[in-house]
Parts: sequence; C-alpha cells; structure tokens
Amino acid sequence: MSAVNDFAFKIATANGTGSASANSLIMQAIFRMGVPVTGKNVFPSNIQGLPTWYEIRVSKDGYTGRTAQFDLIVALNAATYPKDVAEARAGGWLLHDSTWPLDESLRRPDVTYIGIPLAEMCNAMFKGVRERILMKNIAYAGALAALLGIDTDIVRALLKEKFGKKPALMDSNQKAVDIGYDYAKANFPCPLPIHLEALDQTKDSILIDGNTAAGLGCVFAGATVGAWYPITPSTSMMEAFKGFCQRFRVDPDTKKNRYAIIQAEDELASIGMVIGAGWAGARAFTPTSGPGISLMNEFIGLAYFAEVPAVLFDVQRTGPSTGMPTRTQQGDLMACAYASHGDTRHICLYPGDPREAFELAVKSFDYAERFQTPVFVLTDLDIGMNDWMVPKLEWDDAYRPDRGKVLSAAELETVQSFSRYLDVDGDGIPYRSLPGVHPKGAYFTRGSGHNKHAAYTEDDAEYTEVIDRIDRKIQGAARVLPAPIVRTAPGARIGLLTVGGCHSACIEALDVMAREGVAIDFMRVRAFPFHADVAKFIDAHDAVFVVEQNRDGQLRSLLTLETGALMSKLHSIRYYGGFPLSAHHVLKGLRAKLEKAA
Amino acid sequence: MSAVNDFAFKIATANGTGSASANSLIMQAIFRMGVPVTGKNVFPSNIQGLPTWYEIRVSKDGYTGRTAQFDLIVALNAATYPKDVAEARAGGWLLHDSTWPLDESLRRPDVTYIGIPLAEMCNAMFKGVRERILMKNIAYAGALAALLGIDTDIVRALLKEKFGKKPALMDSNQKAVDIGYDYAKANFPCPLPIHLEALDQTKDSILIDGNTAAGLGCVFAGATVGAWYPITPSTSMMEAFKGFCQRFRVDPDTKKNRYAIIQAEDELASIGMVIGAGWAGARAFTPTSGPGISLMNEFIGLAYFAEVPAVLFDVQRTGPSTGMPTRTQQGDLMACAYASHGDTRHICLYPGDPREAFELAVKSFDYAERFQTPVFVLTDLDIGMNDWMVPKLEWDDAYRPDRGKVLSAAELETVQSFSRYLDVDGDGIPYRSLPGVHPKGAYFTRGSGHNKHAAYTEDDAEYTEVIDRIDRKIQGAARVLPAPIVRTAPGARIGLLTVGGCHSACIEALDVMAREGVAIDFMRVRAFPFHADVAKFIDAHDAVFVVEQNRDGQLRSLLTLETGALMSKLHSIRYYGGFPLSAHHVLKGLRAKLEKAA
Amino acid sequence: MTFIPKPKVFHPALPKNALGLTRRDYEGAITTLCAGCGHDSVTAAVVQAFWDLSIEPHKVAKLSGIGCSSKTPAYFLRDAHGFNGVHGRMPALATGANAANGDIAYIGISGDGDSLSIGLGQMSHAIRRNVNLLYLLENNGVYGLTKGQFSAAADKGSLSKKGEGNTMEPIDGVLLALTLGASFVARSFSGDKDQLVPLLKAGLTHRGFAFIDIISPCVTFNDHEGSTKSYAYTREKKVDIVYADFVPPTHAITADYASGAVRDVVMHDGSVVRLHKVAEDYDPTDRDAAYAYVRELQRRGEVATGLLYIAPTSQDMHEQNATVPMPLTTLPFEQLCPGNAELQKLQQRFR
Amino acid sequence: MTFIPKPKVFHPALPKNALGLTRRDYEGAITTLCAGCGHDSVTAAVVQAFWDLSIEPHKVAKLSGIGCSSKTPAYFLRDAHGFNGVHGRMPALATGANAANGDIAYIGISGDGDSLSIGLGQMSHAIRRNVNLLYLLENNGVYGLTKGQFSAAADKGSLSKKGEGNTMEPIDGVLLALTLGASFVARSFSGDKDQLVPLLKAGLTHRGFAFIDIISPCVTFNDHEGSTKSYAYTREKKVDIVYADFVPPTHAITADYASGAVRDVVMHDGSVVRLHKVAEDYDPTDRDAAYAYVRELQRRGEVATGLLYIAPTSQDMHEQNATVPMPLTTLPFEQLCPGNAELQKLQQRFR
Ligand SMILES: Cc1ncc(C[n+]2csc(CCOP(=O)(O)OP(=O)(O)O)c2C)c(N)n1
Ligand SMILES: Cc1ncc(C[n+]2csc(CCOP(=O)(O)OP(=O)(O)O)c2C)c(N)n1
Ligand code: SF4
Ligand code: SF4
Ligand SMILES: [Mg+2]
Ligand SMILES: [Mg+2]
Repeated sequence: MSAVNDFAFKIATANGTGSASANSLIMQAIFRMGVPVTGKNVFPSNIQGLPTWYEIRVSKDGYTGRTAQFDLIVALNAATYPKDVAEARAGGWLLHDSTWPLDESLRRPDVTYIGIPLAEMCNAMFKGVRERILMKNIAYAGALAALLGIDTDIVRALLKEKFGKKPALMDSNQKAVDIGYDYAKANFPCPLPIHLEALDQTKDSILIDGNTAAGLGCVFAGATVGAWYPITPSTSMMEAFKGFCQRFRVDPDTKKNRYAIIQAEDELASIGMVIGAGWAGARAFTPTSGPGISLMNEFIGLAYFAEVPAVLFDVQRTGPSTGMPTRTQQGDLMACAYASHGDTRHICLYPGDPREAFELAVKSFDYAERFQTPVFVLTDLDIGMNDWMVPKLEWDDAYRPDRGKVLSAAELETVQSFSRYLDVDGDGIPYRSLPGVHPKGAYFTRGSGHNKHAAYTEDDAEYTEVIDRIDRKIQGAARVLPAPIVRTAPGARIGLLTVGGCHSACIEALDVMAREGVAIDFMRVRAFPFHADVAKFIDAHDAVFVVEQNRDGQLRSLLTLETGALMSKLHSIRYYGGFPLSAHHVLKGLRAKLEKAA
Repeated sequence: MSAVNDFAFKIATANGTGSASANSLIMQAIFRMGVPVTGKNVFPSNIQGLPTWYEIRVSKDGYTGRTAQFDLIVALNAATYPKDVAEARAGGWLLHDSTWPLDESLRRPDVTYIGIPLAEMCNAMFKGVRERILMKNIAYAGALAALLGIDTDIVRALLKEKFGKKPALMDSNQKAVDIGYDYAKANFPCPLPIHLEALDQTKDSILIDGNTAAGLGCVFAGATVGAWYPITPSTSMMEAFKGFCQRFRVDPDTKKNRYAIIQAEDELASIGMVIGAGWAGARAFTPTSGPGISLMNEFIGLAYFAEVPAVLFDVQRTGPSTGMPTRTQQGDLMACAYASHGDTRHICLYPGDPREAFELAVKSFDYAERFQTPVFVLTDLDIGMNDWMVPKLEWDDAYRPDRGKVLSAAELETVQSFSRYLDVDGDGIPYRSLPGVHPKGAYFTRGSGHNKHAAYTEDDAEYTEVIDRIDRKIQGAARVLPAPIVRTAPGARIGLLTVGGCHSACIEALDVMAREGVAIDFMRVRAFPFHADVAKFIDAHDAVFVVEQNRDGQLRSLLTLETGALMSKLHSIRYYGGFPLSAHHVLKGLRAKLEKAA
Repeated sequence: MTFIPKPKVFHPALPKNALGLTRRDYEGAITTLCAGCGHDSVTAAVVQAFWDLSIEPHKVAKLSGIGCSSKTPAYFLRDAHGFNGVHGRMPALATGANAANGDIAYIGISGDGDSLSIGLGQMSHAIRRNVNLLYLLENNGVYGLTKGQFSAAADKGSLSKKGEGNTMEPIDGVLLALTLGASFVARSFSGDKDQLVPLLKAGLTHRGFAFIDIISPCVTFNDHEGSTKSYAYTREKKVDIVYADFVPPTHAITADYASGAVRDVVMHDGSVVRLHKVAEDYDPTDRDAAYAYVRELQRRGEVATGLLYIAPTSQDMHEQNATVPMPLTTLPFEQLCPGNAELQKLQQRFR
Repeated sequence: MTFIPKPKVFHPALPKNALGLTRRDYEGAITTLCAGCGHDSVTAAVVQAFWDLSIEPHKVAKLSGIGCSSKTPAYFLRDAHGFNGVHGRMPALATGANAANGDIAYIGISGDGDSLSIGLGQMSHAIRRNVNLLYLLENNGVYGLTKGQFSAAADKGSLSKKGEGNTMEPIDGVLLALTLGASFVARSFSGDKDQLVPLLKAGLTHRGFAFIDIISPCVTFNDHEGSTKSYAYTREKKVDIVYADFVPPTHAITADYASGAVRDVVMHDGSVVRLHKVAEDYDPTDRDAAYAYVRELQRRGEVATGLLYIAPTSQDMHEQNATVPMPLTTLPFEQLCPGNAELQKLQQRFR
C-alpha cells in the first residue's frame, strides 16, 4: 500500500450528518476513474449523532478486503479524535477541520496534518444550520479530490446525475466541493504521494451491496411473496426488492402488482407467511438476521418435516443475542445448518460477495422447490450493506425456474393414487401438489408424525421411513449444490478453507505468503451439505486452515461433523470483533500456526 | 425371559377408559411383592378412544429397559387386535374379552388363547355405561392376578388405600377384581408358567416417574418461581411441582404461598419470566419440550450473553416439529447444547432415570447460579412420564444452595467500584448484584454489545474480551459438572458411550455380550460440556459405540466436536422410532458393527 | 390421507347441491375427539355450510394450529388441501397462502389457547390485514389437548374441573376483534347449528377476515358445574342478538319478516346476509354499538350471539396491496423476470 | 455503567425531595437519541416523577425491549438496575422479576413496534395478569431504530415520509388495554409534561398494571405533514379528557376545585389521584364509558388524553396468586426446602 492507486483512507464523522453522500461520491468517482475500490461503512446502532467511519481502499491489484492500516485519516468527529489520530499509519496524513485548533496532545510527529477550515468556509458560504452541516461534509470530498487526484470532471458529472433535477442543490453541492478543492490546492502539495491515476480496470464491474443484489436476485428468480420484519442489517434487502418490483413488476395497464410484500408483526409470522405461500405454490422468501433466525426455529422445523419450500436470507450480524447490530460476523453457521429441535439438517448457501448473492438468491429458490425444504442464504453485514466491486451481473434468458416435482392438474388426473411422501424415484424427493389444483392432489400437511401417504401416524416404522427419506433427500442435495471455489498453488501441502466474504482477505494473505515462498491451496465452500470435493480437499492436505468470522469455529465444526475429518487437522483462524476480515488477521493466524508447527 | 419373575406382558386398551388405574394397580402390586418391575405407557396424542398400550416388565435381575418381546398380550382393543396378536411371542398367551367371538384370522397356533367374558360379566354385575366400561378394565386386573400369581391381599390393600374414603367405589372395584380373578381361576390353569413369586428386592426402592421427581427436586432446591406453558410430555412436571408446593410451601399461618407458578401465554413468555426472575434473584425454572425449546431460542441467547441464571427442563419427545408428542426421543441434544444464533454453548445435564432427575434438578440451580447462565436438564418422555423403579430418594439436610457470586448489600457497600462483567477471580465468572439491594450494585443488563463494566459497546476489543471470558467460563464448568458413570469390564478394548435413559437397555445388552465373551466398557455421560474423563474413555478404547435415541447421532456429534475424537472411531447405534430403547436394539447394533469389524 | 378413490357407495336418497355433490362429499376422516366434544358439532356445521354454498371441495384450503380444535380440519372436506401448522401460528400460514393464491376459499380453525394465548399476536395482525379468511375460534375455555388448563378465554371466577377459580380477566375474542377493526365479527354456539350454519356461510362469502367465536364445550375438561363454557351454562346464558340467513346471489330475496326486524347486507358477490334482529335497535354495522351491546350483556352475565358486526365496506389484504386479480402462483415467469436486457440497463445505476 | 462514584458536584441551589436527593440523582447516561426525539421528553418526565415521589432510585427496576424508546431506561435512574431485553419481550421479564421480588418499583418502557407488533401477546397477557408495573408505550407510529417503517399504531391513511399511505386499521393501545380489562389506562403526549408527570406518578402508585400510551413523535421519520403522530398533528388533535393531580398520602387533600369537576381516587397506599374532568360527565372508573368516549373522539379525529380509566378495585398478580407478602427472593432456605424427614414420609406415596 501507500502508493499510487494503492492506499486506504478513512473518514470519521457522526451519523445523520450527510457524510454518507460525500463518501459515496468519493467512492464512485474513484470507481469511474477505472481504479478498483472498496468501501466499508462502520456505523453505530443508532440514528443520529454517534461516530461513524467510512473506509475506502484503493487497490490496483483488486484486493477488496478490509485493510487495517490507513494512510490518510479524515478526522471530522471531535468525539473520536484520539482514536482516529492513533489509527493513521506512521508517515501518513491526517485531514481535520482547522476551524477549531487541534489539541496538542493529538499531534503525532510521524503524521502530516492537513488542516482545512471546513466549518468556517461553509458558514461563510451557506445559510441555515442544516445546510452548513451537510455542505461541510461535501466540502471535504472536494478537498480529498484535490489531495488524492480525483478527477473533478467525474465529480461534477456525478453531482449532475444526482441533482440534475434540483439545480439549487446541484449548485450548493458543487460550490461546497469547490471550496474544499480550492483550499486544498492552494495550501497543500496536491496530490499527495498516495493518489489516484486513471486506470481501465472497472469497466466490466459494478459497485453494489449484497442486499441490493440479493433483492434483485429474488425478482429475477420470480419470487412473488416476500414477508419480513425489519431488522438490521437485512432491512435494505426488502427495500431493494420492493424498489425493483415497483420498477419491473407493476402491470403496465392496470397498475396492479405482480408481487406481495407483507411487513409481518414479527419473525415468527414472517417465516409462517413464507411457508404458507410456499405451500400454496409461490416462490417466497424472508430476509432477516440472527435474532430472527432464533425466532423462526419452530417454523423451520415444520417446513423441514412437512417438506415445504422456503427461502431465508440471514444477513448475519455480531451475536449472540442482540449483539452488535451494525457489526458483521459469521455467527449463525451452526444455528442455520441444524435449526430447530429434533433431527434436522438444512441446505445453506454462502455467497462470497454481492454478485454471488444475486446468483445464489436465484438458485436458492430452485433448491427450495426442488428439495421441498427451507433453504438458507447466509450473507453478513459486510456483504449485505457494503459496496463491493464485482463483475457486472449477467442473466441467462433461457433460465426457467426449477419448480421441482409439482404435479399439475393434468398429471393428477391421470395418477391412480397420490401419496405425498412416497419416494417414487428413489432420490428421496417425493411429489407434491398445490391447493386448489385437483381433488386428487388433496392431502394433509402437518408437522406431526405422518407416513408416506401423509396420514397421521404414531407408528415407529412409518415415522422412521419418512424421516430417513428426508435425511437422504437433504444429503443428496450436496451433489447439486454449488461446488466450492478452488485456487491451487503449485506444490502446496497445506490448504486454507473458508466461507462467505472472507475470501478477499484470504486471497490477499495467500498472495503475501506465496511471495514469501509458502504455497497454500485455497477453497471456499459455497453450500451445505458440503460437496464431495470438500472432504477431498481436506484429505489431500497435511493441514488445513479454516478461516472464519466467529468465536467458536463454526465452519470447522460443520466440516468436522460432515466430512468426518479429524478436528485436529483443521486449524482454526478466527476473527470475530465485528469488522470485516482483513488480510492482516489471516496472516497473523497463518504465521502463528506455521511457526508453531515449525 | 419367560419364566418365574422374568417375563413381560402388554395390555392393549383405548385411552380414557380407566385402564390406567388397572395398569398401575397391577404394577404396584407386583412391586409390593418385592419383584422388580417397570411399566411403559404407550399412549396416543389424543384424549379419548384411541389405542393405548401398557407394557409391564418383571425382571428379577432388575433390568428396567423396554423389552421388545411379550409373553402375554392382554388384547382388549378390537381396533388393534391384528397388531396385538402378532406381538405375542411364540409359545406365549393372549388374553381377550370372549364376550364377542374372536375372528378366526386372529388365531395363532403357537399362542394360547385365554378368553374371559369381561364385558358380559361386568354388564351383568354393574349398571350404567361408564361404570361398566371402567369395571371391565378393573376386571382384567383380577384375571391377571390369578394368571400371574399376583398376591390378592396386596391388591385388596391397594384398593383400600385408594378408595378408603369411598366405600361404594371400593366395593365395586373389589367386585370387578374378584369376577376376573374367579373366572380365570375356574377356567384356566393358574398361575401360568410365567408368573410371580414374592421376593425382597424392592424395599429400598420407589416407583416414580421423572417429571414427579424433577418437580420435587425443584422444591428441594428452593426454586420459587416456575413459569410454563403446557406441552406434552412435560406438563406433569409443573403439576407435580405445584402439588408439592401446596403441601410444603404454604405458610401455615397465613396460608400464603412461598412460590409463584405462572402459566405463561407461550414459551417465549415462560422463558422470559424465568430469566426475569433469575435476574431478580430467584431460583426459577421452566419445563418444556422440543417445540418450546425452539421458541425459546432468542431468549436463551440473551441469558447466555447477559449471564442470567435460568433452568430449563426439556422433556424430549419425538421430533422434528410437532413430531409424535407421546413418543420418546433424544432429539434435542444439539438444539440445547448450542441453542440460539451466534456463538453459544450451554450447560446441559442428562439424568438417566427419575432419581437422577431429582438430583440433577437440584444441581441445575446450583450450576445456573454459579455459572450465571441457562442450564438445560434434558430428560425425555420415557424418563419423564413412565414409572421407573429406582432407589429411594435421599436428601442431605446440610445442603445449602450455591448462589454463586452474588454481592450482598454489605459487600457492595465496601467495594470501591463494581464492574458486572469483570473477571476478578480469573475463573471467567464475574460477580453479580440483584436489583433493589444497593445503589452501587446498579448496572444495565443487555443482550447488546457490552464491555466488562456492563457499558454498551461496539468496540471489537471490548466485545471480544467479554465473549471470550464467557466461553472460558462455560468450558470451565466441565470440571464441576457431574462426572460420567462408568462400568468397566476386565480386558475390554471397546467401549460403549451413552446418555440419559438408554443405560438400562445398554447394560442389559452388555450383560448378554459379556455372557457371549465380548467385554465392553460402559460410560454414560451426565453433563455437557463433557468431563475430561469422556475424552480419556474414547482415547482408551479401540472403538467406541455411541448409543442414543435420535436419527442424526447427536451425542456422537457433540463428542466429536467437544472431545476432538475422530468421528470414525465413534460407531453410532441409534433407535429413534419413539419407543423407549430396548436391549434388543443395542444388541442388534453391536452385533452388526462387530461382525463388520470381524 | 393418500387419495385411493373409495368405491363411492351410491345413495340415491341423499340430496345434492348445485355441483351434484352430497353432504358426504364434504366430509373427512372419522373424528378422534371425545364423544360429545363441541368441536365435532362445529365440524358438522362446516360440512353443511360448504355443501350449501356448493363450493368445490378442492377449491378450499383448510388450516389450523395445534389443539383438539385444530385437529378438526382432518374431519371435513377430504378433497381439500389441509395444513395443520404449529401452535398458534395458523394465521401466518393462511396469510402467506392467501397472498400467493387468493382464488380459493380459506378456512382457519383454532382453539382459544391457540388463538388467545400463544397466537394472540398472529390472530390480531391477520385481523388487521383483513386477510380473506373464515376464522373459527372453537372456544371451550380450556386447553383440551393438554388436559384442561385454563385458557385466556376462561372467565374470571370460572371453576376448573379440580375446583380452582380463574382469577384473571378473560380475553374476549369478539371484543378484541371489534377493537382491532375486524370487518366481520360473530359469536355462536356449537350446540346451535341453526344459528351457526348461516353465519359460516356469511363468513365464507365475506371478502376479508370473518371472525366467529364459537363456544364449543369440552365435555372432558370443562363441562362441569361452575364452568362458564359448559353446555348447560351456555344454553342458559346465550342471547341471540342477530340471527342471520344467508341468501345466495341467485335467489330472489323475499320479504318474509316484518320490516324493522330485518336487515339485508349485500356481499361483494351479490349474495345477501339477511339479519333478523332479535334485539331491537341493534345495528350490526355500527362497530361501537356492537361493542357496547356485547359488553352490556356481559355485565348481565349473558352471552350475545349472532352476526354482531359487519363492516359495510372494507378492503381485504389483496385490495390493500393492489395485487393483480389472478393468483400470483399463476403468473407466467415472463411476467416476473425482467430479463437480461433490463438487467444490463439497470446496472448503470451501480457504476 | 460500572459504579465509579462521581465526585458529586454540590449544587446548593437544586431543590431536594424528601430523601434529600436532587433531580440529578434521578438522571442517567446522556441520551444518544436524535435531537428533539419525543422519547427524551418522556425520559425527563420520568425523572421528575420518581423525584417527586421520593422513591429511592435503587429500589426501582427499569426494563425495556428493543427500539429507540427501549434505549431510554439508560437515560434515567442510573442507580437503578436496568434490563434491556429482547424485542417485544419486556413484559415477560418484568413479570418474572416482579414474581420474584415485588418490593421494588417496576417501570417498563416500550415502543409501538415493540408493544403492538412483536410484543402484542406479551403486553396483553401482562395486562391480563395485572402485573404491578408502570408500562409506558412511547408511541411514534413508526419503527424508529430500523428507520421509519409503519408500526401497527400507524393510523389508516397516515403518510410515511416517502409519501405512502398506511392501509390498515391501527391497533390502539388504549382501546386494547380497556378491552383486556387493564386496571389503569391513560394516554398522554411527550410534549405535555404537565399532564404526563402526574400520570406517571399515579401509575407508579397504582398497584397493578398501569398502562400509559404516550404519543412521542419521531422527529427523524414521522414528524412530517400527513403523519398522524407528528408534534403538530398531536398538538392540534389532542383533547384532555381527564387531568390528573397526584396527592401523596401525607398531604391533606384540600378541595381547590368546584365539586363535580373533580374526583379523587384513593390508591392502595393512601395517596390520592385527583382527577379534573375536562369533559363533563366523564367517569374514569367506568370501563365501557371510557372506551366509548375514546372511540367517539377518534371518530371526530381527536385524541383523548388523561387518566382514562382506573379500576376501583383490582388484584395484582401477587394478590391473585396469594404469594407471601415478602419477596420470594428473601425467604430463607429453611422455609423452602422440606428436608429429608419430609422426603422420606412423602415417598410412601411411591411404593
Ligand atoms: C409450541 C407449543 N407449545 C405447546 C404445545 C402443546 N399444546 C398442544 S395443544 C395446546 C393447547 C390447545 O388449546 P386450545 O387451542 O384451546 O385447543 P383445544 O384443545 O381446547 O381445542 C397446547 C398448549 C404445542 N403443541 N406447541
Ligand atoms: C427479534 C428482532 N427483530 C427485529 C429487531 C429489529 N428492531 C429493532 S428496534 C425495532 C422496532 C422498534 O420500533 P419501536 O418499538 O416502535 O421503537 P422506536 O424505535 O420507534 O422507539 C426493530 C424491528 C430486533 N431487534 N429483534
Ligand atoms: S378433550 Fe375436550 S376439546 Fe379435546 S376432544 Fe375431548 S372434549 Fe373435545
Ligand atoms: S429515529 Fe425517531 S424515535 Fe429514534 S431517536 Fe430519532 S427521533 Fe427518536
Ligand atoms: Mg380450548
Ligand atoms: Mg415506534
């Protein structure tokens, strides 16, 4: 880091002050310059006035993981000055609002201070408390444009796109940008050694967050019923779904909606609605987070045992309990895989970035209907709410939903008898019928003991037959679910296994290790139950590092239980403090373990 | 089996017809003859009119496991004749009501039929539909007394104890017994080859079910708040607690109650009440079953993270979902051990019989308060609702509750500052304070991120410090929790590991194996996280059979995850059809695995 | 419950409805409830109502929670899909199913434990959404299936079988539904089929949430003296406020009753619910008057029954959500998926 | 929130209550809510009420669910134990705590999302049990903390910040509480401290569940035009029905008001709630009249406020359960454990 197109900076403000628009303006401008960029928003669980940070990493090599080292700190929140000043790397820069003098104790000899009188300039230029606060935050964007060499034409164009229809707003924003820009230009050597130069590396990419992408995936998959209860960090997924539906799913003639979104009274209700809709034949889903999953436990068991399709998105946050709602974690891997009392095992999908969130959102409905069971899509706050640079989304217009074994009226008409839970094809997957279609399709769905004909039973053999078949069915899904992503290093005897959004930090760490001469193979699992390749990967290596973001090594537990691997072969590297994983954590873990082994 | 004081019989009736009293009359009479006896009630999930079986096993060797083979079937329910007739062993007997002719198809050449015109005799003797039905069922008890050589004096004494104050009832019951008895005596060779002879093996024992024993344990432990929502098979536990409280906990002067039982509106509320009461300083508990555990998931995580004592009894039934509410299973081992989203791990206790249910009920409160965390006591329908013969309960009057680290007003007065979540003693267990005691004890309990001073935090280091300490705390409990029960066989290279009520069937099976020359060591775990001896036991054996009553080998999973044992060393023997485990299942499993190995 | 077509015994004598079906065609499995259980009478009334209305059995979805009452959907309409969900959560299942496919009739069956304790939130919010669903609360004042604990519907002072008195205020489904703005609120008694069947028919025809609280005694655990949900007590205290007839759209309405005592409410499909007002001046379209009247009778220890309130106008969940008129389940994929061209266009936004 | 005794700055000027404490002693941490949030005004009123009543701060337990409103217990009574539970489930925590120790004052704080959506069942059943708890529903018509979705308290037709209209009937906490037989029901407005403080004091003194619905605008998400929970709308539509004074037991009651307009309600501890009836003929001890009156005003688009109903007699949970008068937490073990002799005697039953 710390060079052209390879550095990181962090902006410290308070939430609810308009800094969010300034930050995304900067991000987007860099992206349009063709330079790979990622942003991580670190925000509090409240609405207004508490410390918020936005971290922007520029990486010509395309590393998207969080970095733990910042070349430049934009310290605009006096409440966090000490912390922020401490976080600048030695030799780095600190931009602050010089309207007020900076306390001497905050001066570091190894950091260059860039004081810009943002408030003073904005107070002179703008009227009204609210506008002054907002514009102060736009002004620092202008200063950064000068300091980092951001293309001002792009900034202007972005403002135009955003405020094109509101010339007054356009005007004051542009003014604010300009005063920041001009002041920096006039008073500091611009650009700094860390700066941008246009590249051509982003034209096939987009900047998108996982909740938006997953919501879009639900639209493309043909999901028609979405039930939800608001919970951070999943809320924006339903908002995205709604927005896309309003764009794509309103009958042009009648203005009627080809979708139903129900804000439920709680998560027990939202999952119930999804199961009811799935039973009736719709593709239905609910986005939630950990506490919601806990509340859904009873209903999840019903859907598993009664074999009703349902899709659940768990945008994980830091647990347990309410935990830290605005921090990320991968803490629900076990809770989802074996959710509900009694013997259960659920299909889980683990997108690694927003693009995969889109793709696996689509697939989740195929799996839910094909296997007639709840399917969990586990992302997390980092994937769900942060903007990631990913290749543009593609859609195959030949795609048709896999509705699984649903009997049509015509088919029902011809069958001699219909037994809902009979393993006709030997794959553990029975045939189902939908209400209202045909009298021959009628059966009684229940979470109580039932036999293969869907009749109530308390008979051990009949019960066991059904529950064993369900187990076969879910185990069989492993063959169909997305295979793991693998990157091999020539001659590697050790492997690294990870899940979800950890890959960016892992790949970066593995590159460092490779440069140091340590070859490590990489695998990222994308689904549970695990693909056969996962066990093979573990077998093929002398040691496997399991990297994940939870305290208890939940991926490692799942791997142990489901691949039969010896636990002691699986070396756990965990970070679970709530920030997105960074290569630094992975390297630290790898080095510690490798040293110990040596 | 099939000899004096060593046989089994099964009584098939419909529920709600009074057969329950007849069956317990028979059980108790045999018990009072000094002969070891166990009863298993197999009843439907409805109130009246559906098939019910009562299985009585007499075993001079004291085997209490369910048997799968019946010497005598008392077939009084025409609806289940075919099934019942098929279940008599070759050479066995079948008692039926000869008021109506038995269909020829129900005749087996290898079974001796004992027809007694129960209905006819009772219709002649009694008036009124209800009385006739009830007395018919008492009459078969009389017939059995004759056929099996049950001491009629004891029967008379029992009726007297029960109906002493209602002479009319006493009289008709005695009459019904007599007609059954007399008819059998007059028409069949009495007693049958399978019969009873008085012994002296029960005088230090009692016949008790686990729910009664656990309810009693809560009284003795000093629990004052019980919150619950009715659910089979846990309901009778709160009924027992209530009954004992009415006997032992009413202030003799004021008639006021020294306990509070709250029938909650659902399980989310009942666990909330328990946590609220525990927070306020009471010993509080809730009995429930699988669906209740699922619903409690969110609150369980709160109690874990906020460190509030709570005791949950999970009387397990067949899952998943509603499953078979009147059938037994050990299906919630995983669901309890890791209940709730996020990283959690909970103390679980696994009583093996009603006596242990009493003892561990008491201990559960000590652990909950000592470790400031939810504690699960997992029994099941078999332990909870069936009458087991166990040694009499003993109570040490020197026992005083372990309230853990609770600061009194005097202590708080002297401390300079109180930090709720500080690891003062290095054991991971912080000090707590109760509301209303002292201003210095005030702190804010929350399930959101908090630091060791109980202040809200979103800081990774502060959060991590707390969550790591909690992990140490729970892991540390393993040293204190009840050690496993072990029975060694000289020279054994293989071991059998089990949990809960499986031991009776396992011990019986191991005795058979021993007679066949196969020495197998036995261990029954009684708590999670596991005692260090558990890992040692696994290490010390070439192979370990894990016997449990669920589909997915949940105990085996827990052992794998928590002892680091190689899964392939743990050979799973499972029965999960809903009946109590029998030695037959264990033997079948052992033989199959041993053969395969050979 | 697999469909193995029974050889249909032909009963030429049995009357047929407009679809040519007999009452038998609307039956289900044989009940496993206690002999005399009120819930079985409700089942019989349900069979009658569907038959009367000539609704195709397989065009019905029947849902329930857990409890003796919740078992009853197995005992009617064997040709309809049934869903016996989890305790207290039927409303969510019904809401989701209805959102997916509003073209079939929905009947939800619940108990007082299922609805007023564990399910209070879900029932209340389904009322609020005005989900198009006939909701029967088979109210016996106890938890039947778990053997006789008081439910939240138990009246203050009502005695349990063991003789303990209930100390808490009851939750009254009718008052609650009125308070929540339900669009159709009725109360009846399992022992009065004449009153119940027309109410069921009106409820099935109503577009929106039709709530019927049916006092349905539990003979095993709550039919003793001292219980306020026993057959005897209910027979004595029941007061018919409004008596309903149901007139299908095709039938002409003839004025058989003295005007003033009769009021016709026209349903969305043109059928008519004809209300005979037993209590004078009772206006079943006045929510507040209904509430006050029910309370007044309660204070006298009486139980008001009949179609107590019907909203003159109300929008069901689909109307509120402005969903397309056909079931969402029938929309072709092309109408749901925007396709790649749109996707590419959209992505300008993310650059 | 560790207790590190702050050097108490001595403000000789600050008035003291009977315990010699100033209002400062009843404060808590600094709020993190938005500037102008209604909830902060409620917090200020709570501080005032406790101070006025001279309740020892550490003899209070303050509980809440999850939401902006539910954060507020951190902002008052720093010397009291606080419990910020899980979303919608504060009533169960409070019920259990109260069962264990009824000797301290309980205040529960909730939001309209917390109480009327996810927590509807728990709140309703706590009302039914008449748990001795002052329950504040800080009602802003939206989910503040999750950024502005409609709550179940949103009025039909009320507009969201984005301009969407709410289509569903609101759940009105006051009407619900009355229907459930709550023993104390009030409504107020965060902007009217004069009305609110006496209500809080009356509620704290009431033995049983004291429900106060407090309209408490969300300046960030629901204070715009078209919202029926904004400051402006509430100020315009608020109608004071009953205005309460709180007279502690030690103060003599002097008749300052014209008789007829004033009514005194004597609490269990001898204190008096003096009600000034703004609306003539309003009888705050008549549950049905209260309901009817609130509805009547609603139909006129007005919001009735004040102490709308107080049950002349009612038994709280402890009285209903006949628990001993001292906290269960204080009973010596000897009074709880029967001992071995009793155990051996008992076991005859199992032979
Ligand atoms: C989550 C859960 N908790 C508890 C139960 C046990 N349970 C089954 S039915 C029932 C009560 C039924 O009462 P009600 O709804 O009044 O029906 P009734 O049997 O009286 O008709 C209960 C508590 C359950 N099935 N699920
Ligand atoms: C189980 C669960 N679901 C969802 C959430 C997310 N959540 C936090 S606060 C809140 C709503 C708060 O609304 P309200 O109670 O009205 O409080 P306000 O913020 O408006 O004061 C929600 C849905 C949660 N914390 N827990
Ligand atoms: S227990 Fe009661 S409710 Fe249940 S079937 Fe029997 S009579 Fe009906
Ligand atoms: S978002 Fe609304 S409710 Fe929350 S603190 Fe801000 S103003 Fe108050
Ligand atoms: Mg009931
Ligand atoms: Mg709110």
